[in-house]
Amino acid sequence: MSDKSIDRVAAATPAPVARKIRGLSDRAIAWIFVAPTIFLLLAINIFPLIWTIQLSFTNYKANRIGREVKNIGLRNYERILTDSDIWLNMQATAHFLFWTIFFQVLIGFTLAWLINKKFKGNDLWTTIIVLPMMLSPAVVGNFWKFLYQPQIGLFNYIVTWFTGAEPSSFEMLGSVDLAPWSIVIVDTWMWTPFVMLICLAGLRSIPDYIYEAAEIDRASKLRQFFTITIPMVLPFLMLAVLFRGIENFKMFDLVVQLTGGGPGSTTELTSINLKREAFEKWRTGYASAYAIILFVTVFGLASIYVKALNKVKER
Amino acid sequence: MKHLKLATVSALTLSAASFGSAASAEDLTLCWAAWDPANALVELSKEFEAESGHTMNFEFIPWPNFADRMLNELNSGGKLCDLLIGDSQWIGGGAENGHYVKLNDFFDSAGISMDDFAPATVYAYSTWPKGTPNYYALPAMGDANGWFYRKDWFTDPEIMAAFKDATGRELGEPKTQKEMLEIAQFFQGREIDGKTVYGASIFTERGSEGITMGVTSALYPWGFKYENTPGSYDMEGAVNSPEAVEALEFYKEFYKTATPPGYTNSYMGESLDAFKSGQVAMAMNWFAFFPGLYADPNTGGDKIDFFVNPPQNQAGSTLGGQGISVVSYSDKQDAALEYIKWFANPEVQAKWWSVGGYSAHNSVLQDPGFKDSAPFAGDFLEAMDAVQDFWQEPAYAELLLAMQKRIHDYVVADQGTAQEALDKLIEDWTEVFEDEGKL
Amino acid sequence: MSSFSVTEPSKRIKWFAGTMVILYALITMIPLAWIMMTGFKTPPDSISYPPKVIFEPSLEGYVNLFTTRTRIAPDDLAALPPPETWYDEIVRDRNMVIAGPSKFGERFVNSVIIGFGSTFLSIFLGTLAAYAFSRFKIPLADDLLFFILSTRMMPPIAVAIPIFLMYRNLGLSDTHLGMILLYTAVNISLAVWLLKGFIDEIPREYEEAALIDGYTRFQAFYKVVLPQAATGIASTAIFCLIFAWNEYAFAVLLTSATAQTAPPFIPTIIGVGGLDWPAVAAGATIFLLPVMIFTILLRKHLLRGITFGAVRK
Amino acid sequence: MAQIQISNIRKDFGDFTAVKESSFTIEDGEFFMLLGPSGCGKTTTLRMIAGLELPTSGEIYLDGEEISQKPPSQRDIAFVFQMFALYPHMNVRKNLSYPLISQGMPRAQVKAKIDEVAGILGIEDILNRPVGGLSGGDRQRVALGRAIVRDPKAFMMDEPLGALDAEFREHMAEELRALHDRMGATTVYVTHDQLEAMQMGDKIVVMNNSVVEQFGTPQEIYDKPATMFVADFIGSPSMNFLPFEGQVAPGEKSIDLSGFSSEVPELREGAAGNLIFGVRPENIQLNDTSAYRASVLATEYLGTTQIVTLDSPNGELKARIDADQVATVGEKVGLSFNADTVTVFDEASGRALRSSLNEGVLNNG
Repeated sequence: MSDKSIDRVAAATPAPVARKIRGLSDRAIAWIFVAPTIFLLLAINIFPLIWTIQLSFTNYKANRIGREVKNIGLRNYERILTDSDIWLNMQATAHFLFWTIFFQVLIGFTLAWLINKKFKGNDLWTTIIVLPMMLSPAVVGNFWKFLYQPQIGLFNYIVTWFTGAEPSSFEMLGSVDLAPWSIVIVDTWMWTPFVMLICLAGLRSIPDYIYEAAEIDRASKLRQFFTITIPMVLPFLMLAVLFRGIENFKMFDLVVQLTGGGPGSTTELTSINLKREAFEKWRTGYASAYAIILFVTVFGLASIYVKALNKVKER
Repeated sequence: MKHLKLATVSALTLSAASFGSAASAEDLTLCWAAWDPANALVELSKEFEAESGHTMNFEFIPWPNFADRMLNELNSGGKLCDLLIGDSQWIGGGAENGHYVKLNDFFDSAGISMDDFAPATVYAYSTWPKGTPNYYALPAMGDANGWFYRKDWFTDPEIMAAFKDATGRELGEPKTQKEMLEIAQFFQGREIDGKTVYGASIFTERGSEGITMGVTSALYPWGFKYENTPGSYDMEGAVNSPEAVEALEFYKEFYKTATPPGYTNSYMGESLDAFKSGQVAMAMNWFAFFPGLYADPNTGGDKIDFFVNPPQNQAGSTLGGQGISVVSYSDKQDAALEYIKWFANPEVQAKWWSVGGYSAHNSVLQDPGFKDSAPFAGDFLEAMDAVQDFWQEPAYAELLLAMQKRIHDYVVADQGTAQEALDKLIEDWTEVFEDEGKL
Repeated sequence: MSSFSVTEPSKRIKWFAGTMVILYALITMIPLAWIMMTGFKTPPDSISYPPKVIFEPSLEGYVNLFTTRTRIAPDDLAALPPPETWYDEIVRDRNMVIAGPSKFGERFVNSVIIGFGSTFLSIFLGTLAAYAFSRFKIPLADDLLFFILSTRMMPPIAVAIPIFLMYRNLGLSDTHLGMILLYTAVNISLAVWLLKGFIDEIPREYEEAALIDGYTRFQAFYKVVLPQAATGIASTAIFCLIFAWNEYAFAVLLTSATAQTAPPFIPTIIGVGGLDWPAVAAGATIFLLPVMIFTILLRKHLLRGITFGAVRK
Repeated sequence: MAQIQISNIRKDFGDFTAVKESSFTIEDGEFFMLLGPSGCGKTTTLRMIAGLELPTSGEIYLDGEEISQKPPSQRDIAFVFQMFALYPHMNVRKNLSYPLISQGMPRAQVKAKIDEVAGILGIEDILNRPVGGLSGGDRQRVALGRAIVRDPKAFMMDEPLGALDAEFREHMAEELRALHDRMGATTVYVTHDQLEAMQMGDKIVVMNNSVVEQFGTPQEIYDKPATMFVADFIGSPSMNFLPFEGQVAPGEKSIDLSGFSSEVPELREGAAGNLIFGVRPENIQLNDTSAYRASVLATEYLGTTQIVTLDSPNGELKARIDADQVATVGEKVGLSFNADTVTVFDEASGRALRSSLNEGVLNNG
């Protein structure tokens, strides 16, 4: 249809006229269209990043306007990497990352698999399940803090209802053993739907005829699950893990509201620690070095991971 | 150098102010924390608006974010606040970093004398360097950490008898820290009116300043000192003195054995919640909340009473409270100074106390009727006689956050010993002072 | 039995799957339901223990959310003229009078301005760039696209320090414009990627026909391409909006009063003495409603947006 | 190897009936075509034989065993899908070995079997390639290989050439038929392409609107169509339908076509009303002596033959005649019909009247 209209119009318009009224060359338009985006990213992402690198070699403090700024070389990096407290923060972050991703993948995939069974009303229930991830993490964190309150919150009473343990006998946010799990629970509650949606997209991308072929090939349902469903959803799953990994490495709002890093420093993720250094202690140079170390870590891990992902995709 | 310039500016503005305030009606913004006294100040300020023709706007920030938000505002050179009722510990930074206008010349010309204010408050809220006659704020709100309790429970004959049985003492306001712990432990887990209740709610908050403000209420009565000699930054043997270790261990014991479950990250709001929901027999909090608590229709009135932070080796209370400063980034400094002049007026100060603010003015505090004007007024005077404050250094935030971490790690997260916590604290603080070039 | 085929799950499995998913959905809704319920409790009910599931609903939380109140002595209260409105009455019952409106309205309006402003800008710039990447040969296009995407990986705090310094110097701190620009910069990578996917799917022939008809590139772009990409633009816009609507870290660091959005504000709603949970819950509820409505309306487009356009079938 | 017997099979999808009661038998070793336009129910029938759908009613016998309600894994039937349905995340070898490993064959045996099948299909060199990058023909071979490797009782093929381009299709069709001849396995093949069906099939079932219209060898279906649909669907150009009104009785050997008496195979049944005289284009000759006159509307030259479109008293018709015969547009010509190839239809029912030509065919239908 469209082919015909092109032909018709082409025949009707004299070539030189058409060329003249096109106005600007495509090349010029391309640059006009792309430039604002690139400029914005340079100004608000790249330039600050370079500035951060530069600051990371100084003892600058942004709240001390008159103070002399000295170049102190790699001293900030040295201090950070040899600080055992920071290594503890890294461990807390790793714990948080690993378990949130583990549970989100497990529950998210299971849910997607169940939803993909196309029961009646699955659309409605999917929408309901997805709601938590649409909320503001800060507000969510704040309210979960309330829910976790052993005396007046709901969480402990629900646990009591299932286990019979006295509600005031455990403190989700206050005990060193439970607090790291409390933040995992909330993050899992909030972001499992995200993993679920990606898995669902993966499951829906597997055409029915593949399963029919497997059925004809006499593969049992179990074998189909492990040799077809899992491998074909895997690229999607890995993508979900990448997104969640990056996001949770940056995680700040939810945990700040929930525990503020406590008790002690048990849930002080690196991002919280960094915020304290940068905007509460105002050790700008030191915090810049810290930020660079984190950025390089995320970027490095993500690049390695993306390579693995591409391999899986190419298979 | 910058200070000099600022001083000139303020000198100019003050002359403008004294020449006639009606020059132009300004829109002033006053920043403070969001709490009961702030609402009282709004009421009070209506008079100023009527007198001066200026309009007052208020920006009140909740306590947990107050320091963050305001210091951020100052550090970004923001023009949001013309007047700031900033926390006492900010005075060093405010002065050294040029956030606050120096007020000496203005005080002189406006006839405001610092001798009219309680010395402890002038020292704490106005001066930098500490104790020198360099004023960056006018004492606006006296405050200290105190206690309140369920008078109805304390006077319940059954409970009193049970207490006597258990301890051999009469139940009443504690006279020492250890007595207080005993009372709290007595209530811990007790069944009253069909509910399990607990001893006391204390400050354990990690994020801003909560646990430091709580633990210093134990440290000061034990005789804790920041330095061996004031101004020397010589902390070894002071910060980690045997008394300090004992006090810290005491606070941990208090936390572990006499506080309601789940109050692991609690500050002013949580402490009030615990009390109002009937969970605790006693609670620690700032005097600033006491008028509100007393007026509360559910838990106030006859059911509540107050006491000063009990002494142990000596009397000691943690200082709260704030002075009011003029922000140097403001374009309306003259109008802002006018406000301070108005606020310093003894009549205004008297009214300030009557609406729920804690005046620091001698005319109010030394009034013979003051002690009986409220059930907590006497306690307040007593507390203010023995207050101590945290570092007020420009680097106070670094010092505070280090203490928050070390104390919380020990008290709440059970890491290490009290001795280790304080030793580490000295290390952290030494590092900060080295960075500052003061060591 | 009659309509069985091998890829169609059996009734029993469907029943099982449905039950499990509904069960999960119900459990996952508990916290949300609790937030909404708390909004209708009185402050004492909200902190009662054990928690109250059945309670007498009250609008006190909503009244407290939108007002600031002053406590006055009962004697003075009795001397006042009788309350004029139902909300005056609620407040009087607590020995207080309304002192004025709270900041919630302002914060909410800020959220709207910044959320929609940055969404509009992201979509505007993103559409242009996506169109260019989709239709023109741009040198190093793949590298540029990867660069755009990689900015999304940056932890916000990593650039927050210089942005803070930069905004301080440029006077952009605590301004609507500053926040709009910042959120646009964060969102634009998502916008470009999603929109490029949508525009790639619009056949080139449409614009080519328009070009030959005598339209300029610009005309062809907004008269032919834009209408075709409308759905894609709408769903991208939702994702940008949700981010800007919920963002917290930058809002805390870079705003204080004039441009502060609701997320940093809601958790700190303070009653007269202590946290006012019903008011917090009321604020949370009001703040959640727009995104909930969007989510329900646009559920069909969720998948596409969420997978970053990586799923293109 | 196996015989498949379909008996009164029916499939409903809710209110929609995909296949109405249908019966036919596929003999052992036959290359059996299921032919019909899209949506006629042929694929559903095939899927029911394979077990991908279960019939609503009716039986399917595989070597005498009733299997209609069994899952595919218990039927020993292989299936080649229209889109090949290769497992995209596996390489060729893994695709081929999948059915063998599924049934628990030892590794060594699997390898031997795959090598054998790869030899048969000529795909030894691509065994370790991912299936993503393969050409259409190679995918087709792999899909076939995956079916063959199991040595199933029967093959089901759902338009297996549909995804290939025209040129390659013919080549693959030949290859497929040759493969079948070599292996002799019962094959059921679904297509909508009548040429493919005629070219490859031993037997054909023509389906339309969920029912079996006719079932027989290609010749029978071409020469002796049971219904007007079959007559029209098979052959290009398709059979000419000349409507006439009248009455015929059993035993009659001619009919009256607009006053022209035309011979027909001896009728075995009578009918009255609107009837159709059906004759294939190649069974019409231009014959100046004939009294049945028509004018030439157009000619279409096809090399050895030409198609002449004519306007007859009973409507337009097409004749296929030798290319060297002269037919000028506008000219009036006489027409004669090969009487023994004519089929008479009842227009209302679309059914062919039984006659000496088709009685054998219709009886076994």
